[in-house]
Amino acid sequence: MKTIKKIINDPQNVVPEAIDGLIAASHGTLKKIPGKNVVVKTRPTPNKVGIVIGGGSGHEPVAAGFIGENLADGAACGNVFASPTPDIILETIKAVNNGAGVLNLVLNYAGDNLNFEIGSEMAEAEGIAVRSVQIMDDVASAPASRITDRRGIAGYVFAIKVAGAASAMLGDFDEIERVTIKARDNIRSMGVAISAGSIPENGAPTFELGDDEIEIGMGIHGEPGVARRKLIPADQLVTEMMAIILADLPFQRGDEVCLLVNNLGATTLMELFIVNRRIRMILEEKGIGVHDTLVGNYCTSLEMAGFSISLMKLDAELKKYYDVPVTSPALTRR
Amino acid sequence: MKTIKKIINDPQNVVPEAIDGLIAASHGTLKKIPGKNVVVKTRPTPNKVGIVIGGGSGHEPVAAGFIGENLADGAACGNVFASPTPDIILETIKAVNNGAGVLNLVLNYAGDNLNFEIGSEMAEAEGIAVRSVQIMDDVASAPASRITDRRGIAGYVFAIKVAGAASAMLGDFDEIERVTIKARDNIRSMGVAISAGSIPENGAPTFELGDDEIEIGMGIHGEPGVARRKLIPADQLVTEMMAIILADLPFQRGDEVCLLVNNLGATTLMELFIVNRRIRMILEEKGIGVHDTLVGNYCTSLEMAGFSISLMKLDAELKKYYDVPVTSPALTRR
Amino acid sequence: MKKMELSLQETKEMFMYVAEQMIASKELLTEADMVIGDGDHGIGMAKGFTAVREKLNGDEFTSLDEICKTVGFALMMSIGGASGAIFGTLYQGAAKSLTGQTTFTATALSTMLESGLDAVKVRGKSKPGDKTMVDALEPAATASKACLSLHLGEALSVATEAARLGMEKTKEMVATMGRAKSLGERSLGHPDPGAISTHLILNFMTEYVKGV
Amino acid sequence: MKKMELSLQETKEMFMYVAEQMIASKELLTEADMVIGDGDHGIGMAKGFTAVREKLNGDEFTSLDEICKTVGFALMMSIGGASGAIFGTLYQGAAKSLTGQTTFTATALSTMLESGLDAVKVRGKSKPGDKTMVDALEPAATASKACLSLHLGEALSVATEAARLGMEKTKEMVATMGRAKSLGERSLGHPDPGAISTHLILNFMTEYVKGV
Ligand SMILES: Nc1ncnc2c1ncn2[C@@H]1O[C@H](COP(=O)(O)OP(=O)(O)O)[C@@H](O)[C@H]1O
Ligand SMILES: Nc1ncnc2c1ncn2[C@@H]1O[C@H](COP(=O)(O)OP(=O)(O)O)[C@@H](O)[C@H]1O
Ligand SMILES: [Mg+2]
Ligand SMILES: [Mg+2]
Ligand SMILES: [Mg+2]
Ligand SMILES: [Mg+2]
Repeated sequence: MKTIKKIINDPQNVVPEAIDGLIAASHGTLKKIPGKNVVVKTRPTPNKVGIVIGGGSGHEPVAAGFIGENLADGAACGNVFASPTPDIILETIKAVNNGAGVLNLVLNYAGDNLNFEIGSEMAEAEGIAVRSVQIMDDVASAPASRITDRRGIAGYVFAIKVAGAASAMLGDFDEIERVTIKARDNIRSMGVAISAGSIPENGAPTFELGDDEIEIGMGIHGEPGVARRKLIPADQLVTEMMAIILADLPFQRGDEVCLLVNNLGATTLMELFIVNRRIRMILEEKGIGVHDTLVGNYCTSLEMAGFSISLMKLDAELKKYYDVPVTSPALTRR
Repeated sequence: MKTIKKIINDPQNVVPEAIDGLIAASHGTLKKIPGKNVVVKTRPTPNKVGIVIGGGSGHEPVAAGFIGENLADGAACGNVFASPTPDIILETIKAVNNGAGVLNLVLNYAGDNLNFEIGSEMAEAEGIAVRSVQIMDDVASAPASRITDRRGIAGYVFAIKVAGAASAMLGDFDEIERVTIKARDNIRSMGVAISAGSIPENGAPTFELGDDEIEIGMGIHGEPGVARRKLIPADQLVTEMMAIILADLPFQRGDEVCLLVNNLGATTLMELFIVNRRIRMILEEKGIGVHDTLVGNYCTSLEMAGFSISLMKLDAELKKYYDVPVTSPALTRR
Repeated sequence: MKKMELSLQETKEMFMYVAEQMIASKELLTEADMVIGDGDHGIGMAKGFTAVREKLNGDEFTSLDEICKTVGFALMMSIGGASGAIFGTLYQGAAKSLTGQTTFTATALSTMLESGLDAVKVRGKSKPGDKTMVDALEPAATASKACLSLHLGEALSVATEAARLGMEKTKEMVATMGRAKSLGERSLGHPDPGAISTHLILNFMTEYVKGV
Repeated sequence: MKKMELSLQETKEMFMYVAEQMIASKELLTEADMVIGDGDHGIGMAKGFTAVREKLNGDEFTSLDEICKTVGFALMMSIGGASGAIFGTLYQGAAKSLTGQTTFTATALSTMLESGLDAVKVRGKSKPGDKTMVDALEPAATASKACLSLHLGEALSVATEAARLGMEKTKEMVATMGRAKSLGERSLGHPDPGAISTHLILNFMTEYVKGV
């Protein structure tokens, strides 16, 4: 088993050290709860429903990179590809609660669900109002009939953006939750991978692919997708992916969407732009408008080579929240 | 020779297709000159000295990603790792010229220098005032005594940011050139790599490194650096790199700098943050303040695994221009 | 050597022994999770039982439920991932029904497995056949109910064998819970990593008791 | 077959032949540039001479300088990188001193190499010993001056051999120009890719003339 090289110190310490580095790069806007892998805003907004994000590490800049103005308020960070433990989640909820309660955005994995559930129960026992919305955008992970079995992947970023804005603009917890769920229900994503990343503590690739193979529907932890195939030209690949994504919601002529072409890690921006080119050709053909496009490293899978496509269908309400300017380490948008 | 997988169509078309994808993602702010690999602003600023950037492709988001408000006005894009040809440079200069002349920011490579020189001469023959500033920030590429032999690498981004702001705020070409040269002279960078990228048209890695080796001082085209060594812990590596960078200008106690921790491609953001953590410890110890930090994919080398560190020493004037808000596909900063 | 029961101190030592052995099983569990999950189960269990060892070592206990609570809390707050919550819940659930007890008997074993299983099912919303650790835990709990009059070592042997058979059966199941579920059919033929851990834990308890 | 000179049409055909052969040398040049540069010299030359072939094919010419200008422009506007500018300049420089000439003789060859060399040195700020194509071109130009009275094929043979020796000598030089310069000492022992191309171009010209 070939060990993949990393620029790290002790593999056991990658998460807290990376958090230190993120905090340092935030120039005073973010801070860490001492001794815990919890990142929160330095200057919280009073009386706002707090938005907590988080999950396993290794998806940088998700999650902590999206803490900022009109985005999330805090992130509970687990070890690489492992959900945070309930005590970390509890600490995050407590730190983010300004009296108005806390909304967790949770990627829909067994580990994250379970730990967020336990952490939230602990917070509720301390008198904090806590709710959770599960993100389940990966169309490759289960059929539409079992939508609650679907994994959460890069579409998370859109959900964070809408929830962050809604929590900043709306006072009512029910309303914030409703808007967040509406965003969640309008996001669809799918990824592919051509080579694996490796967990620092393991050192070995999380999966093996042949020299000419591609995994269609790959998840952000290397979970297998719908098919393993021979690599095909980008245009053909994107056409196949878009057919699956568009049919799922379904997205229809006249719809307007936000588009995220997300790097799973090691893919070049050049390739992502080639992918974006084809996506836009297809959307144009289908009569689907694109309101905004993000291209780059948003929800990675360590140094996996591959990408995912996420679409969020907008209505006037979602657009209003999506368009709110944001500032954070990973996303600044005016 | 193992072919590296890419998500592309015809390897001959990667550059124009990637440009199409970038333009599509810009939502009307950028456009392409038909038939040429030239990207310019859709709405140019009248009477402003135009800032032209460019060079070989494969360093995305450099160059075209930095066209935008208070940044560059146009980019001349070559093939992968090959400088643009004089006709492309000429077209870019002509498109960007609004009557006040054009300043080229050129990475200091034989090919870029020669082609920009020829392209500029052609533009001058058409009556356009053209000047060029060479970026030569890579301390690993030549000793300080032969500073004009040094390669330009990720520090380019700082030069673009200062030049863009200066061209927006100053009318006088001499002054804009002076400020840009001042920025250039205060930037120092150095990179390391642990694995190679591959040029789409070749398919093979641009260099070979042993399973436990690191190249110290690696350039952005895979040019060898100062030493090839066994991989060491991140903290030790950063300490060695910073010693070389800091001694070069030299940066001194009381200085204030901008810091860029740049991904050469396939390195995880987690690793970059671990690197940033150590950089900040060192700078703190040396009494050097950090005004702003960028961490991420700014000037890549296809899917090379590795990173570079760039520092720009600020004075009041450089800080003023650096702090001007910018909007572009690759960098939005308020 | 036949022992009817363990003292509090011996029970603590038993969990210390289990912790050591689980830490030593890291590779085996990693490989099992590589095949049908995300490959972190070994890391998680090793991390969890390292925390268990530390917590048990540092504390004095006056009842079985305190020991179980400590084990459960240590697992839950150190592993992360599904198994932290699930195995943590197992011991925390067990603790609830052992309040104040000071000797670990075949009856206590059965109580522990039963109420641990109940807690896991509630927390995990999992049922037998989902290809999880429940498929090893439930047969062990059921078997232990028939062993109340046996020596502790014998009861543990029976429960361990039941867990092993349950774990083996997970090979024939298609995952529907946890990360392995996205594998669907591809998980066929491979045992569930959490079921392997469940069998191993019981097996190491048996080894300790037989060796006393 | 001995030929004193080439007609315009034959000169064009000669460059067409050179273009074909340079395109076919892609791998060899790529490998040379892999060792001491960035590995794109083969791609660049293949691209450049593909453009040359296209441009030559599509046009009628009335003098040598038109042919040279076309070759130079095609190289310069298609390759990118140092070699596009340098080899483009070589032919554009050559064109300047061949104005109006209609036959390619040993004298024209010498004129072409001389004034091409001068242009390259000005543009590239390079001198012999810098480990560039100049180290192959300068000896070829010098040698050609002694061959004015020879048949074109013989003159080309001499110039080609001089270029080859110059190219071989670049192995002993440390690069100071271009991307290879950051290699410093590591470039020792390997020939300069642009010098290889210079020798190849002359060699293919010779092959064409000898084969006519
Ligand atoms: N809902 C659940 N109920 C019971 N056991 C579960 C559940 N979800 C997961 N598990 C168990 O957890 C194991 C996986 O643990 P681990 O690999 O450590 O966590 P993760 O799945 O988060 O990577 C599975 O093999 C399964 O036995
Ligand atoms: N200043 C110069 N003068 C003369 N020749 C040069 C100069 N710079 C580079 N060359 C030639 O160009 C060759 C490199 O060409 P190529 O690999 O195509 O371009 P690049 O160096 O931009 O990758 C070198 O081998 C050298 O012979
Ligand atoms: Mg996991
Ligand atoms: Mg080159
Ligand atoms: Mg797992
Ligand atoms: Mg080259």
